[in-house]
Amino acid sequence: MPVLEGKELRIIGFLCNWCSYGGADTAGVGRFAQPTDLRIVRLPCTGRINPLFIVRALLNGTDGVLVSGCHPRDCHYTAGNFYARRRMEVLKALLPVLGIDPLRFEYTWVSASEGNRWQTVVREFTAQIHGLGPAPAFAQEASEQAQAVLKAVI
Amino acid sequence: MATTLFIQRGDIAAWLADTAATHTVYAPLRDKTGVHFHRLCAQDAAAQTQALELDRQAQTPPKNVLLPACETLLEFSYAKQEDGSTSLDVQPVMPQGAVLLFGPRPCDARAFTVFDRVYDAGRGKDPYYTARRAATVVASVVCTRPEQSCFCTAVGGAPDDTEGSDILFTPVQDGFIVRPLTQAGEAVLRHPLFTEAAHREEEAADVCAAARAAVPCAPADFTAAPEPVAALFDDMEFWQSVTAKCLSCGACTYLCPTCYCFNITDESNGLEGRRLRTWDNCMSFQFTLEGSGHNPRPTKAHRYRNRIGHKFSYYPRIHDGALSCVGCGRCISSCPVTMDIRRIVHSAMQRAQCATPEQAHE
Amino acid sequence: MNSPQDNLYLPYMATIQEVVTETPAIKTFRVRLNDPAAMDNFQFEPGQVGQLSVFGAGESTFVINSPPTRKEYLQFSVMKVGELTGKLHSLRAGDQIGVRAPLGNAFPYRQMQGKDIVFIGGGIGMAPLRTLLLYMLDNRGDYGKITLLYGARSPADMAFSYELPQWLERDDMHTVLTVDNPADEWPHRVGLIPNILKEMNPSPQNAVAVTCGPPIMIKFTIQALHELGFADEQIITTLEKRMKCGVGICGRCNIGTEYVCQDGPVFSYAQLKKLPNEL
Amino acid sequence: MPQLESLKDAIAKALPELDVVIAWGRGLDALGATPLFITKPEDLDDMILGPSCVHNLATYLPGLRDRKVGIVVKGCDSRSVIELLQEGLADRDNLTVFGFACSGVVNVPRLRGAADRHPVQSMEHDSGQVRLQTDTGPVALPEAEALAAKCLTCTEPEALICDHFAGPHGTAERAAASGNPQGTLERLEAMDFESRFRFWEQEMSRCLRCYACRSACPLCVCQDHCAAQSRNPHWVTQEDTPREKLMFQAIHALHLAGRCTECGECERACPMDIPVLALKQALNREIHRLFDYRAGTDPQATPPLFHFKETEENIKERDW
Repeated sequence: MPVLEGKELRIIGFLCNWCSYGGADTAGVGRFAQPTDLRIVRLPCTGRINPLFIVRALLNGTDGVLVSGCHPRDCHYTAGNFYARRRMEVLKALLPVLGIDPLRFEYTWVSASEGNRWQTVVREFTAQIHGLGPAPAFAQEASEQAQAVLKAVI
Repeated sequence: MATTLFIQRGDIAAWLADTAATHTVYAPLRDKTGVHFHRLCAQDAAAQTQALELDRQAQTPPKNVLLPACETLLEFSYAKQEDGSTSLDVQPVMPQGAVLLFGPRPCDARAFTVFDRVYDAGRGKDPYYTARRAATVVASVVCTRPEQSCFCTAVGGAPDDTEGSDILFTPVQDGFIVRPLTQAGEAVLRHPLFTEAAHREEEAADVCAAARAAVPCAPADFTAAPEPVAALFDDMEFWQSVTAKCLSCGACTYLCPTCYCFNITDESNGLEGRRLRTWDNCMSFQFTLEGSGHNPRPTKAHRYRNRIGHKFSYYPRIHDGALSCVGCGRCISSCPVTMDIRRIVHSAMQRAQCATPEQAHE
Repeated sequence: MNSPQDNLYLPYMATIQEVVTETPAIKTFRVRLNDPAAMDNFQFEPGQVGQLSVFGAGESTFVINSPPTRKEYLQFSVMKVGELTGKLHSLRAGDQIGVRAPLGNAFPYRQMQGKDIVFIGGGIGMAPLRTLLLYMLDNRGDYGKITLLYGARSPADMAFSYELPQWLERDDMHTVLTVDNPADEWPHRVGLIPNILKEMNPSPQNAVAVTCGPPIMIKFTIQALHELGFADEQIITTLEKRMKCGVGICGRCNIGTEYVCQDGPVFSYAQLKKLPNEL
Repeated sequence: MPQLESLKDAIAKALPELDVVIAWGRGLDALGATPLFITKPEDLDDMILGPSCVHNLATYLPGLRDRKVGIVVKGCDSRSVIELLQEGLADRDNLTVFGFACSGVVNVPRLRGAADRHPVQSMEHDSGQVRLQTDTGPVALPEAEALAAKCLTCTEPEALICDHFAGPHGTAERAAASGNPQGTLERLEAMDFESRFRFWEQEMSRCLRCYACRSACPLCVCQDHCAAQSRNPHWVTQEDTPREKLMFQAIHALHLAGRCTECGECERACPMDIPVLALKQALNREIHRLFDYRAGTDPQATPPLFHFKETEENIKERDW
């Protein structure tokens, strides 16, 4: 079902289970209003996030990817977010040369209690992605998608 | 025998553009990295044919015209039914439309006969291949400028060989002398730009003779290779020494006009998916890796033994002597470490020779 | 082009009638082709194989281990080793699969007529033997003495356990079961198949041995058969190779000039010895 | 060529205790060399040394890890040897490294084109020029065009690690490092994101998926079990689309992050001349800025992504 123009974009959030997933839960429990574009994928730790998850998502047409985990020194597994920090910085260098706007990817740290920080992160990141609009599609697939829409309509 | 025709060199583009209206036309075009076969689209065929390159061998063969690098065999889709069961619909996706392949060299056209013996044989007719083969007219151009890695004359071919072609274009000073070889070929040549040229057949014959003389002489006649290569099967020391520098990457198989091995994989997205046939490569570890983890060809020496074995021994012994190599030399020119198949097969033949006399007097 | 007869890559659509859990790692699937006409005149010979399709995962080759004489369903036994076998093991009765069959050659059951037959199966290797054994039992008069030696690692690893009691009781067949490590009150033999075979000492006179199982078992079983006086032509086995097309085109399963999917998977040991040493 | 003679002597002396010495030999003609595996003294006659010696011979080392191996290296190749040692993929005791003063290697496809693919009888590289002698006459190109891109910005012409060095040090006639090299990475960075994306879409549509870029890479040691060919996890499908082929290039670049020494073999091995090195160069430049680290320069160093610091000097995390 192609995303309708301007209504909602596809943003994926890879969240570490111990802190950021808790933070997002706190924001939800606290009824902090947030845009609904972000779809959350829970992982044990940011150290488990393979930068290829993010490249695969962006190449498959995701418009934005957010990674969020425990603040440095708070990692449940002590060092997961330290490794992740280096990997995510290196990934930030790969996206632009591939032709993907680096603003479509962000990583940050949100602890389980920071419900309002999570609300700010989601609001600002979603606005940032809406500023960029939908991600560029591969030409061949774009025509296939167009045909799929046509097939669905006829 | 159909009459010999002639066409001006400058009119080729117009003829291809007109044919593009009824056929999908492929032709060798020069781009920034070399000469490759491209599809001419009807509207800007005129612009594309500016880059037409008929005097140089294309770096990639026209193999994907008959065996696409990736082809959908079947489309399938699951659907949930009210009663909770799942229905499954499977539809084959057959190739459509007529094709004109213009400008391959006789070696590339001859490669199609290598496919025919396997894909269109008694054992099992491949419907996708046979549909494409029947719909494709092959208009080859006599090869007047061989590369230094060419050796078609050492594997039973020639720069003016007609096997696998529907039409043969012979380049002469002002254009091409055109010999239709099949009905399909004749049909495509019914175009005002072609004029009668029976009187110029002599001229064409001279060009072909000169072309044959220009082919670099190979170290041996490889049509005698099947027995010696088979005899060398257990000589692992030989295969290890000739593949010491090989990277086992398989680029040679992707650029080889006669390599026809393929893989079948299902790729799905949710409830829908496709069964794909893609080019495969016997130099990769995964080619014969079994579910149990056993691999009968674990090292590059084992795999290269099969690559040489297949082309110069197994295939000829199955198909009464026909080698499955056409001597185009692309595996030599495209190899990152310049493995030279001529030298390797020749040294295999010599090594088997000097091995047999010993066995003889044992 | 959309019928399996004229498109050799298009499977027959089939429905799983019944799934039998033979052992923790082996399940048996009884399937019927959806098209009744195709099911009724589906012809095959014992030993021929089929490619089962689980669309989305792919295809893999399994022997049709029900005999041609029993037409109610086609039976395939699958050991779980990889992606496709894993998906197959998750299917239930009523699910749809694809069947591309029959492929490959069959056991030389005509030449075996009038001879004594010695079956030696190891683990899932019993599947290819089962189709030939049941075919022979359904044409019992055509064959001489039938001996079955079936071994597995442990009793829990024995497939077709529901048929073993009948095979043991039949008076026109001599069955021996053995395991490497027995569970308590295991009444049958204990020991490796080749050793038990030598004890049974079957006579090679006018006899044919058919053996399937893991490569290590085959190697020592063939040695044992040679010690017992069986000639290479009297030993039949089946080969397992990675396969894709199943019709001798895709170039993957060759041993020298022989394509295991077409010229096999059934080979006599004499034929195997002539092939290049690349098993 | 005095260097070649002294190199041959050094190898001849060391050969008896070694299983093999890997060097270069003459390929199809004077322009194309080919790796040469020397096991007996007479093989030395086929050995050559010069601008045609483009191959990074270190790519053979992981496969020969437990054999006594000698290897001839250019400066850039020696960084691959060091990186392999850093990661334990080569064993220093089994290794004998021969170095020489390298004055740059040629861009073979470009020179093939310049010589109109005619066989090349001889090739010389001196005084800022590369001259070829073909059977249809001479061809000459300035260094900036004839040499491989990496040689124009080369900072290590001599092996950083070696047991025997042929000839005096510092004698290599260094290519004039031209101002701002117009490599693929520079051209890409002059484009906006959309046109970069279309650039890779176009290049990847030409890719044959032969994986020669992976096979030629000395650090790609898990070729037989590559993530790109796994069905579980299913990173890449078999579809022949630019998306899947670009995904592999991302897998390759990220698996080389902090390890790639920019030897350029991935780009050189590509039969379709696709400039895949640019992705790795972009990562290396950022890794140098972030962690002040260059791969394959110090055998004792740990690659940056193999460890971390609690406070990273050059990483500025975003505050919301």
